[in-house]
Amino acid sequence: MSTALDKDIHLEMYRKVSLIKLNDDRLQSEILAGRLVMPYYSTRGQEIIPSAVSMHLTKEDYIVTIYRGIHDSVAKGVPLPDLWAELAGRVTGTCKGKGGPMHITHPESGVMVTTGIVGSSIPIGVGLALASQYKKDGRVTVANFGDGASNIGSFHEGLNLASVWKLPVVFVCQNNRYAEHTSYEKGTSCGQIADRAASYNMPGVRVDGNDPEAMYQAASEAIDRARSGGGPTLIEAMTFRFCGHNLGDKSSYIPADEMEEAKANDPVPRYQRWLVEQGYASEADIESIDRANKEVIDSARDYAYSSEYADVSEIKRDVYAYDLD
Amino acid sequence: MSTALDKDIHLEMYRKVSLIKLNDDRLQSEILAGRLVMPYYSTRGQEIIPSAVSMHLTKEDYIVTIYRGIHDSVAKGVPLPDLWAELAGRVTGTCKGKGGPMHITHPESGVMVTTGIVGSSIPIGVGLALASQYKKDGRVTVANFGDGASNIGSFHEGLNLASVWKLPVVFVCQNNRYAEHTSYEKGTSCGQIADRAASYNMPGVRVDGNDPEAMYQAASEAIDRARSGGGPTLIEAMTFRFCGHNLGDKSSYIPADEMEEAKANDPVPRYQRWLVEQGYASEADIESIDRANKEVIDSARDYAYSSEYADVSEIKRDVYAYDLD
Amino acid sequence: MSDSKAETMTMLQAINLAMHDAMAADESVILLGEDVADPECGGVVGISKGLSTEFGDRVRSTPISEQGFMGAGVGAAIAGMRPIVEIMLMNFMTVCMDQVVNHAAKLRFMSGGQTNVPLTIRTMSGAGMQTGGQHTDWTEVWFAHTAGMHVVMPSNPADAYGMLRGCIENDDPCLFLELIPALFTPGPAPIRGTVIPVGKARVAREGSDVSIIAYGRGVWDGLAAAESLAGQGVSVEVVDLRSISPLDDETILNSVSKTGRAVVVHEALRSFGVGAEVSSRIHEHLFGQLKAPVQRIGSSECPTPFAKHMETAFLHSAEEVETAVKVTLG
Amino acid sequence: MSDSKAETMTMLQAINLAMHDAMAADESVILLGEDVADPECGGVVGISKGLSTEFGDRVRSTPISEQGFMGAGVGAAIAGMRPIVEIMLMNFMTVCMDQVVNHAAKLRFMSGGQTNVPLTIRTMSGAGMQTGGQHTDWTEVWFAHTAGMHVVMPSNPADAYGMLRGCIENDDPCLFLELIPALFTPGPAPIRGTVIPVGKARVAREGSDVSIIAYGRGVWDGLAAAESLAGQGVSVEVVDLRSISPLDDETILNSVSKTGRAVVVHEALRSFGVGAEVSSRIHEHLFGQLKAPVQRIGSSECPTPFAKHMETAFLHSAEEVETAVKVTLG
Ligand SMILES: Cc1ncc(C[n+]2csc(CCOP(=O)(O)OP(=O)(O)O)c2C)c(N)n1
Ligand SMILES: Cc1ncc(C[n+]2csc(CCOP(=O)(O)OP(=O)(O)O)c2C)c(N)n1
Ligand SMILES: [Mg+2]
Ligand SMILES: [Mg+2]
Repeated sequence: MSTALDKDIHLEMYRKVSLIKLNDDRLQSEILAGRLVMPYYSTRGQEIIPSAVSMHLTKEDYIVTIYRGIHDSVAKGVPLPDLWAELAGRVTGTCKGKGGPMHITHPESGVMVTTGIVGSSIPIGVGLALASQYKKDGRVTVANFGDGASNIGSFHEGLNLASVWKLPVVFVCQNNRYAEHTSYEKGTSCGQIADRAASYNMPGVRVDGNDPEAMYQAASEAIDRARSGGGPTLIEAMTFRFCGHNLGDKSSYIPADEMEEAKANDPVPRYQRWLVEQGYASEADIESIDRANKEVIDSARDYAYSSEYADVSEIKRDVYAYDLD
Repeated sequence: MSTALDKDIHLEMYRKVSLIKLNDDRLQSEILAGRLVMPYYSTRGQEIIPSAVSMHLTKEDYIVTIYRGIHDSVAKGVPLPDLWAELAGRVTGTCKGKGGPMHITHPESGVMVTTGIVGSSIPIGVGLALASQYKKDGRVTVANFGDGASNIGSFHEGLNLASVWKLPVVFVCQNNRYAEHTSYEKGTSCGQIADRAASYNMPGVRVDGNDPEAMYQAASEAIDRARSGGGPTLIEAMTFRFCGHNLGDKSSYIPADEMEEAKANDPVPRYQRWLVEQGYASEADIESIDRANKEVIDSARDYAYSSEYADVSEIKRDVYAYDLD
Repeated sequence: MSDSKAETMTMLQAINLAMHDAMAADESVILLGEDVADPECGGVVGISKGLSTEFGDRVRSTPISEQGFMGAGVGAAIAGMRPIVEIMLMNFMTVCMDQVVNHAAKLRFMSGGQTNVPLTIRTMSGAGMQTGGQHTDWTEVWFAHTAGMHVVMPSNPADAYGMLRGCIENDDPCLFLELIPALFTPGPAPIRGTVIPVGKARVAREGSDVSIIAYGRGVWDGLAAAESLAGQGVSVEVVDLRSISPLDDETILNSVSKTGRAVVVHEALRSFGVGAEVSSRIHEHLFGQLKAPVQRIGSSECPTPFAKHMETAFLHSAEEVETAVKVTLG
Repeated sequence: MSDSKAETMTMLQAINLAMHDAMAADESVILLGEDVADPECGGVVGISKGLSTEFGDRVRSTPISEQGFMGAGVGAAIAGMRPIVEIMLMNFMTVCMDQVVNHAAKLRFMSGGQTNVPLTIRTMSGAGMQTGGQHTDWTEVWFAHTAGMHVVMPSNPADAYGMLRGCIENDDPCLFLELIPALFTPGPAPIRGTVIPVGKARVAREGSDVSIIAYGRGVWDGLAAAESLAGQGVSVEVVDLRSISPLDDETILNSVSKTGRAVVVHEALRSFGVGAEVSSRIHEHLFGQLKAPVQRIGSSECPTPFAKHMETAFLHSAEEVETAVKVTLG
């Protein structure tokens, strides 16, 4: 990694990375133990991206994310007890148990929509930014999506619209090289997704999304640009997912050497080593951050499991402003 | 215009240009006279493009076009009597009067689909080319669409797919600078649509679509490439439409000077002058071509008007392979 | 801009006025759609003429990107705006169904009520102008079958004004349907400021022998049939549903429990249409009270043909409604 | 590849076998969809496993571009291929409705019969796996309401095989629906080579007191309710529609004219669903013969909730069907 940012910044960023990683570990183990039942799209390997991006966002700023988006929600500040309660289907969850893992929503933290439809986060992000442009509220919207999403129509329409209207939005394409079981090359005709920004007369940058400093810088530039009226940016953040498309997927479609190389470069231990090398943290410091995060996670889990389920009559509520009978 | 092609090529091309232009004139006058009732999207001003493109196509090659596509159909060889009969809603029409101007279809001439939905010609063109790739039938598909269509999702998905599968298809974007009443700049974020080809790792070329030689050359290269297995090309053919979006539209949204300049460069009289200057044709030759075309048009019209209407029971036919009762 | 003091106006003017008044009353109301701003002629039929001149960039002409700007409407709605999104013709809804059905309709529920989508979608359709198979469809049943959506359709200018204002004020996504020929037909002018809430039908004509339950063009043919039948001694009640989702069961059932006979009319294809739901509900609730099975009328089961004579045969007519009424009379 | 001599197989195996046999029989049959080829695991649930290995690039994994590859299916079909296009889940049909509704369904008519679209669209859906609000919808009524489309849904492996082959051989666009839990449920194996033409219902259980008219999961709950009711002295006939468009009126009406009572069951939302059409047709044809109004059962009027207890409440159940049967018995 290049020139170092301040220690404080790094420690704050690492705290997020650690929380996302440990939270993912715990979710996986709870699911495998049968205590949690849900479809799960692990974000293991993609921790750095939202940790760096969210460093530049206020609580008021908006994000939109996708089924593989719990890292984005955690980084943006969704309280873990509410998140866990949602995943456990409890009434204390962010969405009273109605949304589940693919639809985490928490406007208080700026997490406005989590969608399960590929590409659809993009036009919605455009709309949030449009509202900010009207209201002049100074907010920036970050719309997250995957590499596969860059081949769907919503990507094209959304980026064009954001550019024509010069909206305060940043498009973060988390390129983990696979869309379900299909490799980047099989589905995507261009060498890099960042190049597609040219089609919209928009700055486009490919960055190593697993490099905290590079990611931090790229996000900083794009978010500053958006906030200062300079319009949208497309960031292609290169990363990798270690745990398949969803839990249970053995990643058989990923060549062994690719997987090995990726694992050797697992961004979380690499970041830990770097922090130590850089003199920003001792191993004990890191352990202590991790331990604190684990406690937060444990208590979130316990809160969730001890929470009530919503009454089934809830299915008649929130369909419309009024209750159905 | 640059280096001249053979006289024969030019005369054949001019014959098409003249036929399209005179046919459009006649359609307009018939509609204004109340003898023909239909929504009409004039192609006046865009005659050169399909005249040049179709020079490189066999009858077996496929085209897909749009509501503003009668020029494409005429250039590809749809017999005028069948075309006119369709526009007049007669049973002798290409589609028995069921399709009308926005859905001209004539597989015998390779006109496979005319669509009224912006952008949708593109994926369908991709599919025709896919069939040719499977069958190894050597056919090339030309998918036509407008500048406005380059902002819709189908454009993006279709071009990406054609590139990934290296299909024998040419995308001809007829850029007449307006999408209904919206100017190119208001809807399209990039300087030129041809640049969007880079998003699909596909050759993209902007050409003066009103210049017969330039258009002929660009089409030649793209169609050769497609036919020889070199994959798709995006051609952005610059042109202008003189008669508004549809008949009755006064083009009030087009600045007067833009309209004036375009009219001063009307490609049809300009082509006529050039043919004379080039020594390829005398004014008498041109008149004689035009006269012959007018006769073809007149007799097509007469054929149409003297044809029968389909029995109304036709609405129960062609919904499915079997007739409804 | 239209003058509300005029005694009559077209539905086009009424809709223009409703958008105007809503925008004047609430600055969170915006309008997005192709060609909607004044430099682009205020829409293909001029329905938003004057609005961008008065309200500036709250009225925006969009690229041809229905997924893009419908999604933008959804996002802006979540963030507190009240967008009106115009989809030029109903057939073009097919390119942005995801944003409507998977997002606008569901976000309130999926977020457990934390977000809501006060979005009004306006679109028009209707056969009769020889525009062929891709410009005339009525797919309202798709949206009525989608939990979280409201669907309404006015048959006259006064209702159009009040119902559009009702949609814009509604806190959930509403689909507001415009019958193209109705846009150009004058009728009694609305009283400015009237808001008709979603969900309320209207008895358009009272009668005692048979109920015609209809919306949009069906109301026109229903009223014409009723008039003709009155001359033949048959008293027909015409219920203008106005709201398709939710259906106003009370008004429908009140009418049919009085008459014991019903004909449902809409321009959408007969099979699997809204009429099937209305018919089923009537049979379920008034079984034993009905004097005849409910008749359903819709367009023929084919794409809209281009040629005039086939297009006319494809569409329903007042005569067809009259015949159906007579069938219920035995 | 599955062995047809086995006595039982899952619907997944039956569908795999049907695609295999169709591809072996006719080289114009191709398969397009996300992840469908073997390097991509033969589909998310492995339903096309082995096909690309045997048939090469006639099986293609696509980018996530449903409009693109659905359109490609339409274009290829016009040019003489018989594409099977897999849309991973039915909710994703929302991003490619235009190609299906405005093109596949209409091109034969709009071209006056010069072109046709022998396209088979396969997609799956169904609640019960806690996948939440955007992965479980049933929108078959949208397509049934579209002239030019066929819509079918099997409830068991043998039907799935024959019906899928029937769709692939059909010269018009067919939507073939797969119930996710059914894919993994074993049942009697198909006889290879069987082709069940579109449009034919099947009496799944004979009975004389009440008819349950259902498809998909509704057949399962219908059969369970019938079994339970048999123990209570009620003889229930279960009609598995299999074909939703066209409906097999003859089989439906034969059954209900025998029993005089009917309950329609589907997993799609009750309101404005296919059940409304079936109910309306029964009332229209058998008015006076019915002993009770037709009952309709569907899912609750909301998006599918995530939490298990709410999801269960949302879905219909055999008990609910049983209760509805008892309602018809008074
Ligand atoms: C419109 C649509 N098509 C297909 C799917 C099924 N699907 C879910 S995730 C996914 C892969 C997405 O890949 P990518 O965009 O790279 O994101 P990643 O999962 O790798 O984070 C697909 C095809 C979907 N959800 N929506
Ligand atoms: C999906 C869709 N949206 C909107 C329309 C309405 N519409 C018809 S033509 C047109 C403009 C198209 O412009 P362009 O692509 O430049 O083609 P041109 O008409 O200029 O040839 C629009 C918006 C449509 N037909 N389809
Ligand atoms: Mg990916
Ligand atoms: Mg144009």
